Amino acid sequence: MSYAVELENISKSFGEVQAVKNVSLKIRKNEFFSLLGPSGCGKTTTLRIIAGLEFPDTGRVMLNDEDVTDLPTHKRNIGMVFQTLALFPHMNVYDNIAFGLRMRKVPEREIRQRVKEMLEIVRMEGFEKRKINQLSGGQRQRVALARALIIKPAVLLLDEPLGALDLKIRQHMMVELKKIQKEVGTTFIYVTHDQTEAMVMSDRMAIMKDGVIQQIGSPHNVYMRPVNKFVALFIGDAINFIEGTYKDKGVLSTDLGDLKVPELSGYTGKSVILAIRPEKFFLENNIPSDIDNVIEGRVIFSIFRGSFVEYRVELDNGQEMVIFQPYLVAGQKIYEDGSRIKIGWYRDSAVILSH
Amino acid sequence: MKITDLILKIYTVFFLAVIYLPIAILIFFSFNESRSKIVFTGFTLENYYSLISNYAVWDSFYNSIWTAIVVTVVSVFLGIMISYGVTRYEFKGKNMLDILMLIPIIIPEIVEALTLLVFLIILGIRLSPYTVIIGHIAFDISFAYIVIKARMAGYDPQFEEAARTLGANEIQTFTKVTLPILMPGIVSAALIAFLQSYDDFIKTFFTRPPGFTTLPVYIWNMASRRGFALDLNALATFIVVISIVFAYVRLKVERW
Amino acid sequence: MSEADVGRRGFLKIAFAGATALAVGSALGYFAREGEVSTLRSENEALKKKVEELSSSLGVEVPTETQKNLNVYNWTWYANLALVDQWAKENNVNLVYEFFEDLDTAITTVTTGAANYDIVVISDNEAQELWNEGYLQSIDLDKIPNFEYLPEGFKGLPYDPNNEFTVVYSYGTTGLGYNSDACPEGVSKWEDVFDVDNPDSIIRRYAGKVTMMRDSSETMGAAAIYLGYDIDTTDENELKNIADLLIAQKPYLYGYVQTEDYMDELPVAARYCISHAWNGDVAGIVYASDEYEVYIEKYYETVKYVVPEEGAIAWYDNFVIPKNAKNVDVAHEFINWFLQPEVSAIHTITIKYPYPAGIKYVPKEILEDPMIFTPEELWDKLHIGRALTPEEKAIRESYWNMVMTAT
Amino acid sequence: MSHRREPWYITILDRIRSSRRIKVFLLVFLPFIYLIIFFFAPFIIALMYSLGMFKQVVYEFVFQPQISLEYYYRLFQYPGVLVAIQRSFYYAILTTVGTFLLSYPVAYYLGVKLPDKYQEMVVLVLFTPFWVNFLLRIYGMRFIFHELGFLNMILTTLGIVNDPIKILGTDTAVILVMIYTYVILMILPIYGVLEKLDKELLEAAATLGASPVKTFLKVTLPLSVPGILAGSLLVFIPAVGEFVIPELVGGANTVTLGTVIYNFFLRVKGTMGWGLGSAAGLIYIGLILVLSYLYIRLVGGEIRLG
Repeated sequence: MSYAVELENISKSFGEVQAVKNVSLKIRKNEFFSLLGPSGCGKTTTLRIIAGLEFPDTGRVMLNDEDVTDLPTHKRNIGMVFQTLALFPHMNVYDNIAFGLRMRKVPEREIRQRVKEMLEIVRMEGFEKRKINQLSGGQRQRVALARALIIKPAVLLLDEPLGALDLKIRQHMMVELKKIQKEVGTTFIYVTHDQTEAMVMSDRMAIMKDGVIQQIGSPHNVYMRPVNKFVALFIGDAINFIEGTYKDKGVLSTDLGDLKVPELSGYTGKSVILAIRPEKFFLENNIPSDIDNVIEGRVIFSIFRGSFVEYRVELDNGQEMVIFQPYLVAGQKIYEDGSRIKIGWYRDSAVILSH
Repeated sequence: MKITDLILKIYTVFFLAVIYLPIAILIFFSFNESRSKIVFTGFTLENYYSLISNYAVWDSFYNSIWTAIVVTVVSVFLGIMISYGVTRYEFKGKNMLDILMLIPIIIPEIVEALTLLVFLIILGIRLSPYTVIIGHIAFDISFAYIVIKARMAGYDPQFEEAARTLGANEIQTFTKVTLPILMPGIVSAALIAFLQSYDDFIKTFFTRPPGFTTLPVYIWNMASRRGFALDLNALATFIVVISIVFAYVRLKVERW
Repeated sequence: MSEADVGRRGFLKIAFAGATALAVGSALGYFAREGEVSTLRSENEALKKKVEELSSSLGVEVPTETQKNLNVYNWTWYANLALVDQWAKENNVNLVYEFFEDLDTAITTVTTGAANYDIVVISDNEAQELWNEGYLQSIDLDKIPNFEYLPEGFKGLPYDPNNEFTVVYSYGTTGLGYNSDACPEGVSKWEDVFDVDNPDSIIRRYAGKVTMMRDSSETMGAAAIYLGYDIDTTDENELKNIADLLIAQKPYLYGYVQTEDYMDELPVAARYCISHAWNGDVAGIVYASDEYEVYIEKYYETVKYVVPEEGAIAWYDNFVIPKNAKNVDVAHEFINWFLQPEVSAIHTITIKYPYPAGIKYVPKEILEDPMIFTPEELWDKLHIGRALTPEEKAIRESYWNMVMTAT
Repeated sequence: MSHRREPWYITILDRIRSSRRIKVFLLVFLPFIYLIIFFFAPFIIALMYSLGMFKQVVYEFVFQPQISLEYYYRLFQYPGVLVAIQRSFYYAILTTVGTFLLSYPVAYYLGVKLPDKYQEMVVLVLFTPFWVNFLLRIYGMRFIFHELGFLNMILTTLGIVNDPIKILGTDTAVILVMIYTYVILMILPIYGVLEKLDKELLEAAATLGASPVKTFLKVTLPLSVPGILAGSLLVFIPAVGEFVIPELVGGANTVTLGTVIYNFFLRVKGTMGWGLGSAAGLIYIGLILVLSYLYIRLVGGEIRLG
């Protein structure tokens, strides 16, 4: 199978700082791929290496099976949407979008046609003559997207383009981006520190930390099966950890007693962490009969969040757990502060992480 | 508070009046019938006619303009290069360079002019209009550098990266994106450089060849000859008018 | 044109419309010989008109031969530029005529070689020094047939006995000019401007209203004469006294000013009224000379010139051709033209410095004005500078620096 | 995608592009060489000259491998040189203080009090005279200060003085003309700072109970210090080197360092002038550099021009 982008053992340092460490990555064609991580994790550098705006110290960059490691940006067929959008302030919407085509010496007649089509795709018809500073944030976003897409890039790189937008517009734009990506079918590589954006839009994503890729997978996969504590914490709203020692046959010995956990080989006798997402718990009366683990705790406080109720529960060993309970019907019972409740979960809802 | 505001206002108006006084007097006497610049005897436009037919004035005016244009183009060009390099790249000695670039501004012109003259003479370089231009550029690069660098500091390098991802090569990126965006700073720098050169007397005076007069040198020569001609006052009026146009253009450009 | 017409009017009154120049000049000069001179200002206009008519009928034809270049470096207000420009136009010479305001600047400019001039007008001993140091080239008198018009007294002067490198330009004295309205008692001796210890002296009573020259040899020379030394003394004690005297005088001066400054100021005498000055400059003021018109009657009678009783410096200015001159032939042509008696005479009449080649055409009033033509009897107390060696100059320079920097 | 065919210069550019070092060299050091040749080299030559390393022989300057401090030694034998240096600084300090005192109220009024809609026009009005050739302006000033000029005419007409007062040729004339010439360089940066000053700060001070005078002293003035410092530098440095103004409106007793240097170079007939001039010039540069260094240490290196 051929890939849109392949990175092989890419490393890049800026002076003392090693921004990217031996990164290898294969991004499929027509995929919406996200690079996710906290600021300074090397995701933007990786993106810029794909764009040719930075050159790797070691390693190889392949675009559509072609080695472009030493090729300058303008000769790689890529599009990019920048964090600041970088719309040219001295040009109007039309000229901004037409820029890439003009650089490619496309006849003006064809440019007019393609800009028109592009404006339809991003739903910005009639804005051709507007100055950039006369546009709203969302409109600029669309123009930037149109400008990058019109050159039919092999891959579109997006560097936190939604960062500057209000929450509402951002949520709207996320869906919009996803739609446009499906419509044009271009490979998108999307850099963000916001896990929601990555979760909403990505087909697959890579989580980076300190220049190293921690995990690559679909949002579902990464959410459900984080490979380490960092990924587990970074993805999702919250997560609970319970420390213990792995005994044989899927049993974890903790100071809460033995807990049933997924059966794994090679962990016997090792000290590990059990990670459980807050929504995986059942409380009191709702605990099914075939549940694997049940423990007790005391409700510290509860927060009504609309679609669910968030509880903070103190376990007997003093550890605090976060539990989300779906709020399904009006009048559903909300456990009072200070009341003791039972908490249960299935062994497969939890993930074993090594230290 | 009101009374202090009023005093301030009156003072400011007075200040402006004083600032304008010497020029007003030049203009006033440009209409003087007699050759005196101290006693006004009657109104005439004679001085304007004689200004128009004064070949030497226009010749030196022309020299001032063309040298200033050459100086402006070269020093702004070099200024752009240096400020671009300094804002874009990290390199050893950058801070040192930044300070060295200030030196031409802080060195007194007379010292600069005379050392340049000694230098040219020692190298056996014959004085020519080009030696004048060389001297002006050495001074103006620094001004261009400072003004353009200030503009570049507020300029987002992502514009250039965006252009490159869209397929523009280095030259296209520079001409189609960098330059147009930096234009207000460049225009400002160019105006400053132009005026520095156009108004320069000391350096021109020392590095010019015989027979090459710019306007300030002409004014100096004329004034040191007997009978300071009142065409020069007429010329002052002319320059005031041009200056107002210039100042206006500059203001418009700054608000760009 | 009717030469006789003008002649019969019986006066010499050369009014200049800049365009007339040579042809007219020589014609008018011709009549000066026999014409008796009167100075009726009202007739000026009529004559001027006549001259303009003549010139327009002649027309100015610009020769088609290739353009020649000439760079002249001369004192300000020392030649009739209208006439010089006309010469350049008629001979298709691209003339660059630059001024200097003091001799020291001129010499520095000439010796650096950064700017090259084809003709420089420079004083006697300075010319000799430049020649000795190798900055001048010799002048070919064969190319200057008009040299013969110079009176014998102006050929082979002591500083250049064979006229190898100089041709006399003009001559005169350096004395004191003053305005008798502003300074009724007048000045007559160097003592008046140097005796700063005496509170009743002119300089003390007119403190801040006296100027000296910027020229080192003139100002140091004046002080030397006052102190009774040789004007070119290189004796360190004497020089020290000279410097001390000048420094003591400095607080009472308006300043060291240029020719143009005192020429503007003396008639008005608002800023100052007594100036160390050259005779011809003061004459220029007195006659309110103008390059375009001829005035033979005095205009500012109150401006006076005296050669101080103690004596004064006399000087000869000369054409010289620097070694790095490029247009040597044209330079010779220019000198030759200037020595044409009529041309020299017109210069004398308009500028009010004596240009010896034209003496015979100069009207009596001018010729007999002691301000312009230095009278014979004065020569006894006049001193002419001698050429100094570089070492001697260095000694004097050091004391002059002391004066210039003193405050 | 395939490689597009590019013209040769692009290929060269690509090679340049891949090396930061080449880029820096081309962009920064190549143009900087111009300054090295035509600005810094002359100073080296002047330095060599002042150390007696050149000898003049008929239009030629012959290098002689020697170093002597004779010119420096001689320079300080002239007591006048030190006085001239002092006087230059005296003029420059008075000019700086004068421009500051005279222009601060104007800058304050324009920057703080004047409604925004007038700003553009007033700035235009304020700056226009300074676009007129400075020599002409100085001649204009000369006409004003002349004994028969405008100022004395007014003074005598009003009966304030009986005889015209003497201004030209004195320190007063030099300082006044210098203030007139340089005042704009002081207004510019102060106005720049005051105009950008957040007016809410002043209101905040008022709500905190500060009187207008207190507000000015405790808020406005301290905040305009960067502008004042920049303006002072812009005025002070050229003022120390001023040569034309003392020459045109000064007299025998207004000799400044600029005049001394000029005299050494051009008004001295002899052999030492240039050496002395170079030495004086270098001492001068040394003083200025030390002062600028102190200034940069003080302000942090930013010189703002308007």
